Amino acid sequence: RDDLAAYCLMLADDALVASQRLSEWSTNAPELEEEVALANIALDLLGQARVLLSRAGHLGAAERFRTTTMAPALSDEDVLAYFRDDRFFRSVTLAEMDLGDFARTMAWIVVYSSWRLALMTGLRGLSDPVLAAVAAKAVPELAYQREYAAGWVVRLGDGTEYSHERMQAGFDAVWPFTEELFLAHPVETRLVEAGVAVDPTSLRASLDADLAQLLPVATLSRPERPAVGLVGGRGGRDGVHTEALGRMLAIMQSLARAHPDATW
Amino acid sequence: RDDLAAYCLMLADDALVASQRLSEWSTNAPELEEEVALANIALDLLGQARVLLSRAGHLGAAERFRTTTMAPALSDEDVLAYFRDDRFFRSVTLAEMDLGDFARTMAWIVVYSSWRLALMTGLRGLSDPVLAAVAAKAVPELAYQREYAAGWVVRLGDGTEYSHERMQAGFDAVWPFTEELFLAHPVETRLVEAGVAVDPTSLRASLDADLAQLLPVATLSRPERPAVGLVGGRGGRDGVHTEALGRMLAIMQSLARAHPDATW
Amino acid sequence: MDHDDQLLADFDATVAAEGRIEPRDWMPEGYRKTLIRQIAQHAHSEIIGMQPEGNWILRAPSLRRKAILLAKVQDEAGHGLYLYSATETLGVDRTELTEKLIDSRQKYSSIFNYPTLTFADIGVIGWLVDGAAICNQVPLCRSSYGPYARAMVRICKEESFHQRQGFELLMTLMAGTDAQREMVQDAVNRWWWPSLMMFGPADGDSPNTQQSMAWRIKRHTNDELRQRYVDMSMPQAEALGVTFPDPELRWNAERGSYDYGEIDWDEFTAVVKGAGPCNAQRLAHRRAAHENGQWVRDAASAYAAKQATREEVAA
Amino acid sequence: MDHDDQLLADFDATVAAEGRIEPRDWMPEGYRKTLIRQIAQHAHSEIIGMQPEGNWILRAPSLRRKAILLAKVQDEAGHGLYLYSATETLGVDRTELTEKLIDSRQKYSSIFNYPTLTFADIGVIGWLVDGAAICNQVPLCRSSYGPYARAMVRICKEESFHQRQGFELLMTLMAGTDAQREMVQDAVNRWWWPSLMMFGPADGDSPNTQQSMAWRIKRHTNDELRQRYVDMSMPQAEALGVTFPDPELRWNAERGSYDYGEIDWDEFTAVVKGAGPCNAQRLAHRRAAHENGQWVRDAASAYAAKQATREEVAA
Repeated sequence: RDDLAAYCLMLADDALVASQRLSEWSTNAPELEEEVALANIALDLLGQARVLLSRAGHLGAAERFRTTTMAPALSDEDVLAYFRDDRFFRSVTLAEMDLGDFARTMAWIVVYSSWRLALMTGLRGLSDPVLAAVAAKAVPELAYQREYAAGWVVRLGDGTEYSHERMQAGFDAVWPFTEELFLAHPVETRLVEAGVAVDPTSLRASLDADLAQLLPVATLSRPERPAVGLVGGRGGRDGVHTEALGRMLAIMQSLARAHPDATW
Repeated sequence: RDDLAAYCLMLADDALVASQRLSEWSTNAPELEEEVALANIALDLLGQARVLLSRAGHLGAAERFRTTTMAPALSDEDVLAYFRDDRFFRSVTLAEMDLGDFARTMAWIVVYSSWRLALMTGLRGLSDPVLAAVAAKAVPELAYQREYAAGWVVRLGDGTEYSHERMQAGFDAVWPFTEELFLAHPVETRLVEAGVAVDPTSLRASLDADLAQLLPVATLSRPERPAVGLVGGRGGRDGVHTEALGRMLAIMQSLARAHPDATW
Repeated sequence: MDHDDQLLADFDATVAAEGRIEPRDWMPEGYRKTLIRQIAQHAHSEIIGMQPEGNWILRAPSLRRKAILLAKVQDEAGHGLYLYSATETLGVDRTELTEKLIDSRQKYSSIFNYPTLTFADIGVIGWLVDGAAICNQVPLCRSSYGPYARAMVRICKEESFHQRQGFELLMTLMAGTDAQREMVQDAVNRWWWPSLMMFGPADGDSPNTQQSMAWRIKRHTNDELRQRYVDMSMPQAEALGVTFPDPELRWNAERGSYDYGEIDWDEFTAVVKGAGPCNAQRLAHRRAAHENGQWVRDAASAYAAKQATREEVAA
Repeated sequence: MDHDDQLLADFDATVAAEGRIEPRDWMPEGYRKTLIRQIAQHAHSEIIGMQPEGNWILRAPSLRRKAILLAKVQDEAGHGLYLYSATETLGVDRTELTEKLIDSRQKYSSIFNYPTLTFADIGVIGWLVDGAAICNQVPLCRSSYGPYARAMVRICKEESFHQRQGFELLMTLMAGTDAQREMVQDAVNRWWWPSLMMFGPADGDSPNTQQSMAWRIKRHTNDELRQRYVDMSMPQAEALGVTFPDPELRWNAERGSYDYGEIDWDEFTAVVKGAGPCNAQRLAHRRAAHENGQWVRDAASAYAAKQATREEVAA
């Protein structure tokens, strides 16, 4: 039960943090169509996060973060989203990286959605009915995200000389965060044995295949950058994040925390 | 007593908010000498803010912001800096404006320090001994700030064509926020009559004179931009700020508010 | 009667009979220009209007409210898209209009030159600002220009939804903590007068109204719409438990309407002329987004051109 | 004995007698290069080291701590300045070294490739990281190269001050709430091993040590300094009430020193080679600051050139 709650948090936080990052594009996108598309992706991920956080809450994950000064009516999803410090977020560090420019964002969406699509596709067939249902809904959403961003990767990679450089730089910047996607946390390892979770080490082939198809069409090369290292063997899944997450949460949680006794 | 507390908060918040903005330059300045200089200015202003916040606290300004969940040992200056929402900050909106690039920052420092120098110079001779002491210490600090930034205004204004444009754009961006500097809040008006405060309407001549001397040397022209409007007649001194202040405080106050029961 | 006169007579007859003018139809140049100006201003308002709300997306205090706000701001981008498309049927494209916007050659609704200072502002924008927009826009669903009328039908439906969401947020806050209730009243105090200004100058100072009404581009005078808005809002304020910051606001049994105080037309004029609290900020933000996106749009064009060449070669 | 041999003999004699080599003195090319590399690496470490601490300036939880942190980061910029000046006496300028840094052709201390995750990290950096730096640097105040030795005297004085401030912050947190105490232990757990790595590879894997010691650029081996650091830190940890994450750490009465566990040299190597948690981030940040400042430096040069011309004309 604790393992399953932790696994729900991992999947939820991956989506919540990525959604928050994408929301930063609001009113800043290069075209109105991109405003709409990026908000769509942020909304889909937020939707995934909410169901998964509630599930984690049902499994007891929110209790340790509730305090006596908090409104009792505060939902589990909000307790978990707003009253956990970054050290308790279990998302991969890819999710929290600074998106930088539009090219980097597109590289990031391609990598993120390709990976999560493979994960959700696997989850759809496993034994937990709630996770399977979340996954069934998420699969077409993620397939859309991947297609959308891949379209821009091709246009920017094979557009102007300048956009080509930025698109390559975008993949170069994202690349160091991919290694962590394929590391199995002990929680995952136990749940894989129980037939409830997808083995992250099995997901690499699918991202490799997607990029092997996409990058040549976009006239880009596969990045060669060293992976971001862990801190004493611990990474995002253990709550050891990059500095970016703490700064992001400072903003995200500010208002909710200013009024712990309130619901909205 | 309430008026004097409010006046201390005005002068404190002007410095605190400006100091926080300047701190954003840390690790981002164009040269190491600028790292040192900008940190210096931020530190001077932070020092001014701390004395003034403590004074406001002695006059009772912190009490309404203390709550039962807060550590009783929390100092007045920290209660006032960290547990007030932006609607209770009494700083001018100039102080909170996004600094943007280095040129805009230099224009901003020139305007801010020229104005505050005139204010502090006036305050030095008035009857309140604490304010006079703060002012006596602040005057040489502000004079240094103004000189430092003026040096860059000249170098950038009369440097390359590109830097000239950016320097002019910097003044253009700062200009709309200057009008508010010379508005007298009712608190100020009452304290001016009591011989404790400086009349803000009297400070315009000094800024005008400084700019009339500086801008031609820097080959720049005096900006002509409409003043930022008030909201129903209310501005920063009434706690009606720009959107920038709320975002700034979300970051600044995040950690202190996460641990109201702690002191540091 | 020569050919042009005949066209004009046909146009006038169609309009008078509440018929629709379509892009392929002849229309007077003044009608076209007025429409372009009005639709462009409306489109710009949707786009600039994303900013005050966007200011709170990253800080929305619950995930449900974050989703609602994100979707609302997204809808506004969508509205901008429909409306710019409607102007395209009149022969001007989005790029041209965007440039006019960021060069201050075209306007947007002045209401968006006020800042959103608390999350209650999000509710009040939904309730009052969208409410006022709906009063203005519902009659436009019967605009004589077909593409505009059709865009407005869709937009009004979504705006009503947004308005209900805003009101629901405020109801929640009013049922919440003291701090939340204070936030709501404070937001109402700041937005009430600007929302009244959304209907434009008083009828006596609105010289273009008569022509626009004759063309069925506009269907009611500014003051008529403003009165309707006041009458609609008062019972809602009572239901919420908030007051409007106007001591002269009271029921006039004789008129069957609410009387209200004098609008600060100096403030209105200042904001329209660019001296509002956020004019410079809003335009600078929009300009930066546009300029920062230039290389992306350039790349898309370059790619499209390459693809066209490749297809030609392949053919 | 020819002239060059004579110069070398004089140099060796000066160094052996604990004399100082000054910029005007002859020195072997290897000595110069080793010094440049070492001082540059030290300067880069000061500059990159501003980032992990800078991460908390805007969020420092009290104004007093904000002032202390701001001043500390400022001091580090100052240290960078002295050290780059010392390299200038050896014939290389700051611009060149900055470019080598951002192109990864020169290194900086690997410790700064770890993230600061809580405010307790600020205290632990002061206590452990500055503590280790001081162990490394105090002997350098007697470096054979004069400008470097003099810079180190000043730097060490300030570093000791920073270390005391860090320790004082941790004492305060340990006397605070449970959450604060947990924060401290968590930060110690993350920084302890990386701080041991600050002394570089084990003596057996440090081939340049002997030459550097002969030149009096270095005065103790890595392992000697590391042991001194462990011995110094243990009683401090006890005073604070924290533990180090090393089950093998225990007093060895025979040696009169603490034994400690094996360092994860794979992690060390990975971080040195660019695969630490923050290598890419730190360099990208420094590169962005440098590139964003290019137009400012260009303007300053252009202005200086104009002024020089004007003075010439006036003369």
